[in-house]
Amino acid sequence: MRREIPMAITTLTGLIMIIVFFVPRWEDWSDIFLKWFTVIAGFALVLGAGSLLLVNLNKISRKASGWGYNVVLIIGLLATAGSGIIQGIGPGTMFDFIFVYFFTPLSATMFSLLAFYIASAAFRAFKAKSLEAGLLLVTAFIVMLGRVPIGEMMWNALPFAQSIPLTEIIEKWIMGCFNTAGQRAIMLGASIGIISVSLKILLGIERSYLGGGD
Amino acid sequence: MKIRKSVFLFAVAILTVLFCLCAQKAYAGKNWSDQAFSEKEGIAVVGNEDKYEAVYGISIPEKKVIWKVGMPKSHSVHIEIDGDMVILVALEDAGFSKNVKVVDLKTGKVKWEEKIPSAARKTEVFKDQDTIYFGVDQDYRDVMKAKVYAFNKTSGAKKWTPYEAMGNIKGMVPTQNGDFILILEKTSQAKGNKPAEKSIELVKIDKNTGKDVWVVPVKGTFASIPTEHESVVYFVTQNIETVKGSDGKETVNIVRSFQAVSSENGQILSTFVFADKDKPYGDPVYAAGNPVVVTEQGKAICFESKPSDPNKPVKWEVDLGAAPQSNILVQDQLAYIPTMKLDGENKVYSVVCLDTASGQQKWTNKVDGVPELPLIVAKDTVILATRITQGEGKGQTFQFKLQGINPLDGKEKWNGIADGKLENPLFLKDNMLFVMLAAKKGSKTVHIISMYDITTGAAKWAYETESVINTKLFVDEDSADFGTKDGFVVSVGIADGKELYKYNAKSELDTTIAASDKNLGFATQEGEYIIINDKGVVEKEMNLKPWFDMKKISILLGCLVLSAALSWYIYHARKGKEMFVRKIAGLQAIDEAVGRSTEMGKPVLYITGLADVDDIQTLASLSILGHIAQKTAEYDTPLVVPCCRSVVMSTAQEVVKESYLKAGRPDTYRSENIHYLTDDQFGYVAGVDGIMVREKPAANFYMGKFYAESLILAETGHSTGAIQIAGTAEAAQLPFFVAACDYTLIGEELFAASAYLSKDAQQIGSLKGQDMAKAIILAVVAAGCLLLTFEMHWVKLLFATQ
Amino acid sequence: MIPTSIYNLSVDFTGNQLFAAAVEAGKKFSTGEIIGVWIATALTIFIFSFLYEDNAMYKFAEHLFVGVSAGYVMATTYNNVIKPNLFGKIQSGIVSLMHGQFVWKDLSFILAGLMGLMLLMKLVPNMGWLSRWPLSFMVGIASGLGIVFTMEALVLKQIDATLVPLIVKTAANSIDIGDTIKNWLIVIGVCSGLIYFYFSKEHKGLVFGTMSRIGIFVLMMAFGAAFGYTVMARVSLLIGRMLFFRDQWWPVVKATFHF
Amino acid sequence: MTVFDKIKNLDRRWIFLFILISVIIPLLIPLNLKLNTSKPVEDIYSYMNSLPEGSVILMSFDYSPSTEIELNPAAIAIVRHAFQKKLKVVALALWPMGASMSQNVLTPLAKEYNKEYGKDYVNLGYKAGGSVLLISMNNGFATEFPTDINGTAVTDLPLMNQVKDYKSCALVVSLSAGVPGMKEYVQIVATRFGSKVAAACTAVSAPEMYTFLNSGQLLGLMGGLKGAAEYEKMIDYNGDARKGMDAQSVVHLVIVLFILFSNVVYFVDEYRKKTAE
Repeated sequence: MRREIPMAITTLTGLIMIIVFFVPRWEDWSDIFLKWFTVIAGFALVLGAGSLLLVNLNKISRKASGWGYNVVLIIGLLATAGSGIIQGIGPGTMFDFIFVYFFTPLSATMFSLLAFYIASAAFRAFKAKSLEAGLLLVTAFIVMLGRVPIGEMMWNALPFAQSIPLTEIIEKWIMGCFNTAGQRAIMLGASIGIISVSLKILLGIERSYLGGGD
Repeated sequence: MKIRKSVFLFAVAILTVLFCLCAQKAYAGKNWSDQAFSEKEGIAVVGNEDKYEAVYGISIPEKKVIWKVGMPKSHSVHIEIDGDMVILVALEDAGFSKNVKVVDLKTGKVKWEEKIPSAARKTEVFKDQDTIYFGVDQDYRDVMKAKVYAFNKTSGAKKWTPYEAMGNIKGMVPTQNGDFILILEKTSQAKGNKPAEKSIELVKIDKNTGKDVWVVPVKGTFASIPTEHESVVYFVTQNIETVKGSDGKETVNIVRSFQAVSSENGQILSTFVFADKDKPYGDPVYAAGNPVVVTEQGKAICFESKPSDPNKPVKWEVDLGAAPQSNILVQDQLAYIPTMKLDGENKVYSVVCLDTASGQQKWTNKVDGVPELPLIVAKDTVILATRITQGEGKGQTFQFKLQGINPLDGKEKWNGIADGKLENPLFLKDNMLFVMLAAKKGSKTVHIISMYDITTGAAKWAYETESVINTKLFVDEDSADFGTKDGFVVSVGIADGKELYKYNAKSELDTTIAASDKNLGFATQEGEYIIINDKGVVEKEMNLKPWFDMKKISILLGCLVLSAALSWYIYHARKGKEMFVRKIAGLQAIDEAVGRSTEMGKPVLYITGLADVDDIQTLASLSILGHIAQKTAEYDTPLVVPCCRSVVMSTAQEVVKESYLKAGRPDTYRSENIHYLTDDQFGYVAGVDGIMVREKPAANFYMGKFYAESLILAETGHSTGAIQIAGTAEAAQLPFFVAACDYTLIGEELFAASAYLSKDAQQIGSLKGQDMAKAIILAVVAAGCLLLTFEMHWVKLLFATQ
Repeated sequence: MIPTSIYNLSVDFTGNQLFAAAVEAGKKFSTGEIIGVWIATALTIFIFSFLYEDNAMYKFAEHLFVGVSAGYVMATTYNNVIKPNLFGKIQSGIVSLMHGQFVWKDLSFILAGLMGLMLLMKLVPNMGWLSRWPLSFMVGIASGLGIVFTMEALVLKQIDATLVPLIVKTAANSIDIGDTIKNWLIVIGVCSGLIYFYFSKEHKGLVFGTMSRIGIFVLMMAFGAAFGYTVMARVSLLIGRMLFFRDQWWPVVKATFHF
Repeated sequence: MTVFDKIKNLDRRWIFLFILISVIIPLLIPLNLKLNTSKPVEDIYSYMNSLPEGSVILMSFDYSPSTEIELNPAAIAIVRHAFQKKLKVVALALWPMGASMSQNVLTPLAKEYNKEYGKDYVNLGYKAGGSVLLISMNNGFATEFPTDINGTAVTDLPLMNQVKDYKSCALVVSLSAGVPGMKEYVQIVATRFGSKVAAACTAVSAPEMYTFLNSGQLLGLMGGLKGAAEYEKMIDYNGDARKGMDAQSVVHLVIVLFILFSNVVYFVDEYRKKTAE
């Protein structure tokens, strides 16, 4: 029974979500269920915080190498969560200070690392080893160059450049045609995958999320 | 077996056809259109516009829905009651036509309906006693074409072949003999630096034949809406002229002119070009048959209606010496204009009265405060509402002043002052003037309705509420009713301003209030039509939301077709039918990757993506995690799963524990290896990067939903020398995984992976079902494209979901 | 379309130029701002140092980031979800109950709270099985929405977009060769891409062999194009980070050392 | 290990260093690389140029700080051009954060061009509603925006007595990073109400707007930093977009050179392997 009840809950909830989607009189319930979802996920954060504290306190108590960093992590966690829950999250609070001067620069810098990684990935991966890799290389090459003035200058130096503008090649043919077709094929395939997995979950065929231990 | 397959294919085909047929009828489109109300019959007609196109006829005395008419997909439905008929026009159809239905007010029976081809632009509707005329724009790529249709009101018969002309319809102006003038705007193509040029054409159309009587072209574009007055059409045009100066610099001037065209013969009676910078304020008004125009610069100009010299049409011109503040009011040959004049830094406001026969200033009366609304005349009194502002910024306070002015000498008869700022236009009924103000009271804003007696100017009462009033005031014999933003309907006694009742409608009203026999009817935003009685007690609540949303029929049928295809193969696989599955490169590498980790004595890192369990990609990933955990358990290799979501962590722990149990190694399961980091995208990436560079896993798996962080993970992973296998259905992130990982599961392959790995017959069956689904899509695309090629555009509507 | 998360996954960088504009307007820095900007500068450099190699500075920044961001998520979840959606709803439900009105939509959140508590039962030995109930509920929502939303937002929309006339006519009623070729390429591209995803057929033969091969070509070109197209946005991020030094850090340096 | 092997296994930190240098240098020293202007951007510029003094442009700030780097330069360029041409600017925002974005752009520029608030420009601030708001704004801006961003009644602002609805605006510019944004403006303000609409958007979303350009519903388009840089060039101003564009150019070039380099190394290596066999 410890497995049947959860499966029944899944199937029932899934069916309700589908039905309320089509029935305007009940459409509020879709929204309410999604709010319940966020509430439950909110409770789950207790599990997350527990896990984070456990792993780090463990390292600290074992005096594992670099345990000082784990102390930093715990201080960061407690200071941010504590100030935000007790004092609130409005402007001028300590939470706001942490957000602006700690969280934001850290996020933005982490994000900007992508500029470096995209270069190194391109250097390594874009080798014309096969026809497929060649196509990948050539399209990326054209788009990358064509999007900056320097690329246009180079293109305009070519003899046939006047008859075919570079932007048209990129926007209309590469982006509007091949990229669109490729993305669409992926999305259509993926959506069939999503529907298939969803259906299998509703039918109880896919139940790995339940784990074991009947 | 063979027969069954064909039966199945047949069923799919039937469903597909059904899908097409139903979808073609699919309705799309949230708000109620305002209700049209027939006082005679007590029937309210309301239409639910955006979501479920239906128009309801509701009898308030009978307290029930008496009829319902479906309307096709549109942005809004225009509803008009005309005698015992209701004219419904579905405006701005996203498709290629406008739909008109004329129904019987009492029975809802559709008398006739018509489809008018039109581009997604405004429709002009114009009616006379027995005919309805529709003016529509029809778009043919770069060419704008206008067409006018005429239908017999009762039978729907076309009166004449539609009138056709080039240009966009800007209006239809009725003339005295019942014919009308069509106003067209034409646009020339833009060329290089030269912007597109616009010109105007007036066309008089004979109502009986549908032929043009005359056509008059005019230069420029409209600066005012044309109006007809005593057989002359008046309007203001503006025209941009580029003048090249002596220094070669181009300057742009706007030339505005006042035009008069005879509606009888199309003759241009007069053209008056305004002086530089003079810009007409508001529309012309008519005093004793002559149009009067005031300019923003403070000139009042009166024109002859039929001047002897078309170039000198001015009857008189006076300089008010002040700028107009609102439209002119004309009453008994006198024109009243609120004005503003700068006296140094100060603004001086006054009301000016002109004698329209001579242009002579009769009187000027200075007023304190800023005139807020156009003047009104009632009971031989000109009423002026002004706003008096004190202080600046946040400490600003407002007062509202109402003045009754003697129209003959400009003397103030009476005045009334109240705190607050005007919120809604004034509402005049008999001797009562209703004023709605918002005033600050401490930290709160209160909304006040007050009633003034305009014969004495005395404020009779004031009703105060904290709720925002958001409907028009409905005034009947003994009460004034209104709806509030927090969902109440309030009724206030007209004699004393006492609250009669407050009804909780639980939702904002979406229409005005209609009344019949002391019962009030209104629609709420929750989709209910409510009728309450004069005690504020509900007589009837009608839920007008349908049970099935017709616009989603294509989604329902689509789901049914795909689910049927999937279930069919799952069912057959369960029965033991062998099915072939091709190799998927990324999945075959899993063994190799786990094996290498074991050899090197390094852990395996598994990332389930950034989404929570409400994303199917995460669930697919958790399923794959189960299989990999079984391998790591067998090989006794540590498996590290840092999670971005608490629920996912908790689930992953269960999944991995189960796999270790299945592999017979529950003792080696370490729950602390499957731990939570943070929900934040980049915080998570920083943490995972740290794990990668310090623990140096020999195999990294990225399966699930990823955003921009995909490349940071994959690049860091690569720099540590790990074998990397990724899988995601995020089309935007696939390029980075393909570039930086050794193997990538693309899109659908991610969802197929768990089926492939489980080797469970039903799961494999679902893969075959997915292929069937793809085959259906391919067939639909092929057929659809062919139909479109032969210009059968309706095929697009089958897939419209909104 | 599936609501993934209550958190916005894109980062809002509180405006560099906002700061610059304030400085422009002759604003004086408070001690808090000066300290703050110095901290931000240090953390920025710490993270960048990872590009060279893993080091103590990065380790410090990384652990701090994980801690702060987890704390951030907890505080915002408490303030934006638990407070209004759980406590707020239940409270308003109880208030109307006291007025004799049974508002089921508000009171139902008690059930959500109960499910949240059941999830925590995982921490209690022998009660762990209870945590599967709310989990099943969540997965049920996901799979229900997974079917209908995917159908609506992806399948039908994408099919609709792929339906194009195979012969495009110009206004003058002659054939528009460019657009016609483009439409053919899109239709063939989508179809061959879909055939590439066939699982139950070996990628051999005329249809499946050739088409899936074309399919993979189209996918590769799509990947290449998307990659090249994204480079610009990513470089902008780095430029944005560099402008931080110009627009925020440099004014603060001046303010700190009074020059 | 030979030199060739070293190059073959080039330490990626060298790439990082090159990228860093190629971003920083153009930011510090403008290279003023030649920039060709494109038609969609020229169209906005020449239309703005053709407007008589005192015309009003309505600018909608539909973006948040995360796309600030791409869209602020475009906003600045347009406002600059408008102020130079003595055009008046009315700003609003369909995104909550857009209101502060517009303040950042307008306040310093108004100071620079000596423009008076309320007379030369007005900031109406943010209002929720997206496309619904755009439709109801056609009935008059004042009903939807009774007060401006500072809470002053719009009736007290002289400019707003002149600007009543879309018709009184010569041009509507949407600075758009997503939904709601330019698409809504095109569909509602341009198509339904027939006003002139131009847009500036992030580079990523530019391609899908080309259909609207072709159909003429959109007057002109500035895509990403590049579009803004072109506009800066036309008004002869060297702003963040042009500097950023220099940096973009150099970085793209560096990446492309690295790719070429790695391919040369790859083919030489293949050749060596073959000859060695």
